[in-house]
Amino acid sequence: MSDSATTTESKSWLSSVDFKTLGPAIALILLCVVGFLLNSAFLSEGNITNLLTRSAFIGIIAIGATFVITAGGIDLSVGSMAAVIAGVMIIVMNSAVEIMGTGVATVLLGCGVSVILGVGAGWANGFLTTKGKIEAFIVTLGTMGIFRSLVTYFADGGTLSLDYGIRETYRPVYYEAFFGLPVPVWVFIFVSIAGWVLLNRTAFGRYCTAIGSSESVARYSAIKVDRIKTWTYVIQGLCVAMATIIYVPRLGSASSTTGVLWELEAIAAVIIGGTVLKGGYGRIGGTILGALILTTIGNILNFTDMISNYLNGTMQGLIIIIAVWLQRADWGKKSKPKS
Amino acid sequence: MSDSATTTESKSWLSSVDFKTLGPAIALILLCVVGFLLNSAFLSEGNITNLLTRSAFIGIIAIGATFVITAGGIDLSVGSMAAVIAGVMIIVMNSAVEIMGTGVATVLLGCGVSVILGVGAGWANGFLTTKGKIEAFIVTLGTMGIFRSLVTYFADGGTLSLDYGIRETYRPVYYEAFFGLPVPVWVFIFVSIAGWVLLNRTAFGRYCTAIGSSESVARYSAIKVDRIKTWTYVIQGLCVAMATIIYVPRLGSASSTTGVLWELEAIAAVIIGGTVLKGGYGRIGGTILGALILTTIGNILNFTDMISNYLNGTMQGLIIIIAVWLQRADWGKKSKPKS
Amino acid sequence: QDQIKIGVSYPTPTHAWAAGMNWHAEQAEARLEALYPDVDLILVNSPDPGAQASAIEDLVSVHQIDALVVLPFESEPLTDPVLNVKKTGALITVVDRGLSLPGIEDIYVAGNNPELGRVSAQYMKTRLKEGDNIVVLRGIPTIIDNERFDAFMAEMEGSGVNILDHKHANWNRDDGFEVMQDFLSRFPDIDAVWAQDDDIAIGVVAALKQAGRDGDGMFVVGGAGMKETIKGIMDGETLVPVDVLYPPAMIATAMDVTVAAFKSNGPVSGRYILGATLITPENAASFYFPDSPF
Amino acid sequence: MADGAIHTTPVLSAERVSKSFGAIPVLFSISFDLRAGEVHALIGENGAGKSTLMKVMSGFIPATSGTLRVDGEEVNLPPNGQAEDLGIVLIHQELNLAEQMTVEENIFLGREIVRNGVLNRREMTAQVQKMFSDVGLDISPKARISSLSIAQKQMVEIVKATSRNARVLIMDEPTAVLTEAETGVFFEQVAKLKKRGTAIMFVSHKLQEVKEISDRITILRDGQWIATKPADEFTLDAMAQMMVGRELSDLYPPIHEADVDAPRVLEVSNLTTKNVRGISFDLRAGEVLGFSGLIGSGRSEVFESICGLSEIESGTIKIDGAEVRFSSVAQARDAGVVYLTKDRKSKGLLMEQGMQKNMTLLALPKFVKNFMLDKGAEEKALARGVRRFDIRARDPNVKAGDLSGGNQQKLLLAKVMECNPRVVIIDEPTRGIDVGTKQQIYHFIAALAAEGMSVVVISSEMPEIIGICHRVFVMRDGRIMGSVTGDAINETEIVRFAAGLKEEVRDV
Ligand SMILES: Nc1ncnc2c1ncn2[C@@H]1O[C@H](COP(=O)(O)OP(=O)(O)OP(=O)(O)O)[C@@H](O)[C@H]1O
Ligand SMILES: Nc1ncnc2c1ncn2[C@@H]1O[C@H](COP(=O)(O)OP(=O)(O)OP(=O)(O)O)[C@@H](O)[C@H]1O
Ligand SMILES: [Mg+2]
Ligand SMILES: [Mg+2]
Repeated sequence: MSDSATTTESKSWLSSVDFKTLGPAIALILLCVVGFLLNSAFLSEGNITNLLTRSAFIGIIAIGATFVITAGGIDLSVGSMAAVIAGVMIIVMNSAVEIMGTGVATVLLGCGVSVILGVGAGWANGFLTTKGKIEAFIVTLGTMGIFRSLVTYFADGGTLSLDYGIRETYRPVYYEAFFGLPVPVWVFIFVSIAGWVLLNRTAFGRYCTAIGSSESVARYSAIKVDRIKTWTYVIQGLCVAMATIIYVPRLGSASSTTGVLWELEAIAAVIIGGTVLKGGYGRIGGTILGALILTTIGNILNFTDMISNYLNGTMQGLIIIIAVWLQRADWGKKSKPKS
Repeated sequence: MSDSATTTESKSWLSSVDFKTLGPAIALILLCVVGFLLNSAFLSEGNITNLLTRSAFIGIIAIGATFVITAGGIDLSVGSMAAVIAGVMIIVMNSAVEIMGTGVATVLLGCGVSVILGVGAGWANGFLTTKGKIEAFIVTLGTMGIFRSLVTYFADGGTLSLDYGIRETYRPVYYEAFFGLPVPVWVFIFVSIAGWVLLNRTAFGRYCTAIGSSESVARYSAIKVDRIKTWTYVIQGLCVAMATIIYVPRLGSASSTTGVLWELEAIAAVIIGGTVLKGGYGRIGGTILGALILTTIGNILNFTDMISNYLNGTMQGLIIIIAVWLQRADWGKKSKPKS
Repeated sequence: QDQIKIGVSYPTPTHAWAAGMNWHAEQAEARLEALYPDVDLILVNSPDPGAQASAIEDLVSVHQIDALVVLPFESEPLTDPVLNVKKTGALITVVDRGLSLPGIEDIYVAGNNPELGRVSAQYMKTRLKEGDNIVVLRGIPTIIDNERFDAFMAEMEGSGVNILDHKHANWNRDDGFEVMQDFLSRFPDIDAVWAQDDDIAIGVVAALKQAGRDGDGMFVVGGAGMKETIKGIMDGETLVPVDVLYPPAMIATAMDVTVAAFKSNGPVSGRYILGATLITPENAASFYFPDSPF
Repeated sequence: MADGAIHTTPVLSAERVSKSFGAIPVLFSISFDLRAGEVHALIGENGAGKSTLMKVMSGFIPATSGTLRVDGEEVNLPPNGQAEDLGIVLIHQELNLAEQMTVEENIFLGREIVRNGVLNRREMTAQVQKMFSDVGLDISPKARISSLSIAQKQMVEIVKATSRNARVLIMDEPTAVLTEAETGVFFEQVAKLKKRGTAIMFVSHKLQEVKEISDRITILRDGQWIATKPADEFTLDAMAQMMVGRELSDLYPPIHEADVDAPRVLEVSNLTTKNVRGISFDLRAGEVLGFSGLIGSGRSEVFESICGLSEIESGTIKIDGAEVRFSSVAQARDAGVVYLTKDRKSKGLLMEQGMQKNMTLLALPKFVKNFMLDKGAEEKALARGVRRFDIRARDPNVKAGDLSGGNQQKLLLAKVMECNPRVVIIDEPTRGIDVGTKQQIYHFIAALAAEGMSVVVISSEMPEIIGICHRVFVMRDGRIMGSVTGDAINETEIVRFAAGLKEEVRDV
């Protein structure tokens, strides 16, 4: 009997793969075909590398968002958080130059600051949500405004620029490649694997899912709901910190426009990937595909001048809707009872 | 026996008023006190009128959003929708000048176009959400991009501006006052009352609440869930159309920056007012207070130069969080079991 | 009335140019208020046109200003609100972007957007020959961007230089970087880049360096007059050899003139159009303000 | 009673109806008919397909094959409860009320009384008030559903259904969460409806009451039709036997004498919370302690507060003589005290998740090896739970919400038992469970006690309290009225305490 159970298991695993994973994957493949047809340079090594590197930012943040959303929360503050972390990192590193020079130590200090700020900001979001009993939407809308205005304040409305000495030391973190892949892509891969394991293979991930499914059931099942929820925001903060660490060496600057709308992009990546916005079901693999899809759309639009620039937003909107629709449609499944 | 039930009831009604209605009201009163202390002109008739008139836009849109959110949906596209409706209205009115002149007929034509577009756009959002089975977040994120880029396209990247002849005819809709209150405030009052009646005194309102509470329960009660949900988006579209009708005569133009972030403001107003983001509980009265709170925050910040302009966002964020916290805190209630 | 109240309204700085403008405005406020104890300048910034209209209403209803210095977010939407201020009898100074009805402002101080495009194109033509290829990165879709772009295209007309494509990079470094990366993947042969703005140019330069395509006489023309860019020009940088001025200090000029309208005996009304000077290694030193944030 | 009805055409009938979920068949060619003015009971083991048949017959799910007839006419019932327009009303096994809405709003949901386009709330409230006073219910029409106890919700659900003037009323285990008193009230309603000519189809696992009120009984087993006969032709034993397909021995296990000298595992004195006052009792190793009382008497609250689920105002709790105060369920669990909720839908199981995730959720730390979840061990745990509690799911990947009601209850039991507690508190252990499994559960509880574990059984079913407990405490209005021990445990004694006719003077 347990035998037959296993076969059914693997079958239904396959079929669940069909609809939930293949959806975004198909969308991505279609996009790539379109890109290639528009311009064969789309599949050039250089472009693929650019694409992956760009996806790394949004992807890493979206992996954090997957936890928050799976546990039934939402974080609108990530873009602003990235901006303020980048700003403070730059200020700290610039002022450390005099004492510590422009070596690796200063860069590490900057990274340390980033992680501390990310964790702290995430914790603040989590604390206000759980202990303050304020809706996550409101808390993070508030902190979004706060972080954004803080970075504007630090930058005096303009741009904070990294000292040119440190920039030289820090540069490789964005521009170097190992085994053919740029460092940000490696970080993305690492965070993805860590995120996948955490969500699918640890008690913590199970708890996130349970809380997103039903907070009261989770509470009756000995889960420390507030603590786990706070942790999801901390993880989100940590992911933002990582994304920022690889973002800063790219242009060496932060301003009040850094990270604008990243929150919507990250949430969109998560949901395109099949995670349910109301919580209880999260997919890291889907999130990664979602981030790739979003970046690819932007990339393709830069590869053609067939459409008016002004209509980029229209194309983007249409493709996002279609990508999700591809995934929701019950491919080949007979119409099932509505639930 | 039934008597005692009634008294308990009325008591609990009172206590529910305490925490849900008084919260935002207290926040608003506190804000007004602060405003008055900063500058006594805050309570001048001119300023109060300005405040109310300004709240009208966001307030009217937020009333629509109350329906969408109560029924468990979300609409991120309202700001862009307002922009594109304003744009098309202007184009239509401008081109009607030649045939119809600059009289009231042209303005009415514009208003008609606005309503048709609002209803149409809302219906599209609703249709994609219900029949396309795509999450409302994704649908409206998509249409947000689409509407925004369409208005940019129509304006050719610049600004669409209303013919000056029509402007003269149309002007009173924003600037005239009846019985001491400007027209937009009257419209706001009218929409508020209509919204309140619709949500609290009609079967439709109950269906929205039921759907937001539990779609399956609603379905089992033979409620046409998809139809009602679509209607909430249509109402949202209609509200956006109304807000646009009073917005256009104010600035006489539309561009790609019109209505940016209105969606977040509208949702924030709704939630500050006590409506639950996950659906199932909506309060029009609260939404109105929420809109007033948001406008008052901006107004107060214009009143003082004590704080760096760059920190406006910080103040705004803090006040929003505190306003909601004031409302959530169990005033005087004994600590109850965590839920 | 003892105090002369002057409201100064401009968009919230969200990029370096605006921050420079904000800095100049604050400098001017401190300087003028110290100079004239009976003058009170009230600086307000707003994140969007609607908010700016509201802020202007508040300046009138709360502060009862005697004069308004306004850098409109956009011309159209602010025309009516400023007209309402005008009706209260206040003096109106408009900066940078003109209103859409003539005759509202008493004083007009502005940079010159079409000139910026034209000057950039003229420089391009001196460096490029027929058959050469350039790409264009534009700003945020607005009138300013259109004016600059249209003038640039008009000037390039008939030069034989191919404009491969133009995309919006939103006056933003990140967007400049990404759009340029994609242009580089897409077009194997690019001879020059018009980035229109110094922020975009920074992203473009980073992308060029990453792709190793910053040699062979490749050059980038930005605009505005960022101090780092000017410093580079003074140091003989070849990748960004020139810049086109669009000075953020114009707000200070406007404030000075407005105060002068109350304090000076001579007439000050009129139009002050600042040039879009081409900054080259020869004249760069005179545009370099190391203390400004921009 | 049924005589007059027998020769008329059935109001609603199913002919050779089959139903499969995906590839999994659940009903095999079932025929069932329902006549005006009769009560037709449907009984069968958990997972036999009773709820499924009811949903098919009321249009909520389409049959895979077979025909439905209304008044002899073949029909295609419209989906989503629209069959109500044809006079067919279903009360679901799982409560279907909108939690944040009020009682009145729920009762009239979908068929509000409207005057000039505006709700006539006064009229609706008055009607609800009248319905409630007719059945002697003390619930305010304006109370929010979320503030009601499960039993109150069930009564609201029943009132909602009966108020719809149905020709056919289909009720899936309406009495599962009701006490005997409330069941009595409910049966009066049924009798009234019957007189009006309403056809009633109903499911219950309480065979005694099935025999009492039904005219005909149909038995299902494993999705197959077994028998349909008039109620008086069945004996209780025959019903049980036909359902389970085997001879049932004694329902209740022999009670081993409790060891009066066994150590006290749990001692509670003077516990006071929001709704209960001055609760004192103790629990010995190897003892099965019953908690009886009317609904809302505060039994659940006593134990929820002990387990850290609700606030304690005062009082002391000792485990093995050491004072404790659990602030979270995790602490209670780690100390070996677990609580099995009576509200399996909103507090017990994750309805959207599979059996596996539900099974190990409470005991999850046990399954962590090197910071990772040990999937193998989890699978074994599920297999163990399925075996031990006889959880019958034809599709092992089914969502908990798609399990049959009884099997959900068994899964919940398995989940709680997975953490090997020393003290287990079971709130309504056999709610919605068939006789066969009930017997297994009673024996299981007895075996646990025999092994030295302590069990608290909170139950509204008098026979099971009497059948398996060593000692019984009776609560009323948030207080313990008294206790009965051993042979003194009998129905009259408990009822006298519960009704407040007797109160023991206890030294506290
Ligand atoms: N939506 C569904 N998807 C898959 N399987 C289902 C679904 N609904 C019910 N089942 C399965 O159908 C079978 C019959 O379930 P049903 O609920 O009809 O049993 P029941 O007789 O009502 O049992 P109980 O007495 O426990 O309530 C069970 O094995 C159940 O898991
Ligand atoms: N969520 C709630 N909000 C308000 N009152 C509640 C809530 N839950 C329970 N109560 C009240 O607390 C008291 C104790 O309820 P409790 O559920 O503990 O009783 P019980 O004896 O276990 O009843 P049941 O037979 O329903 O299990 C009752 O008066 C009940 O109405
Ligand atoms: Mg001043
Ligand atoms: Mg059932």
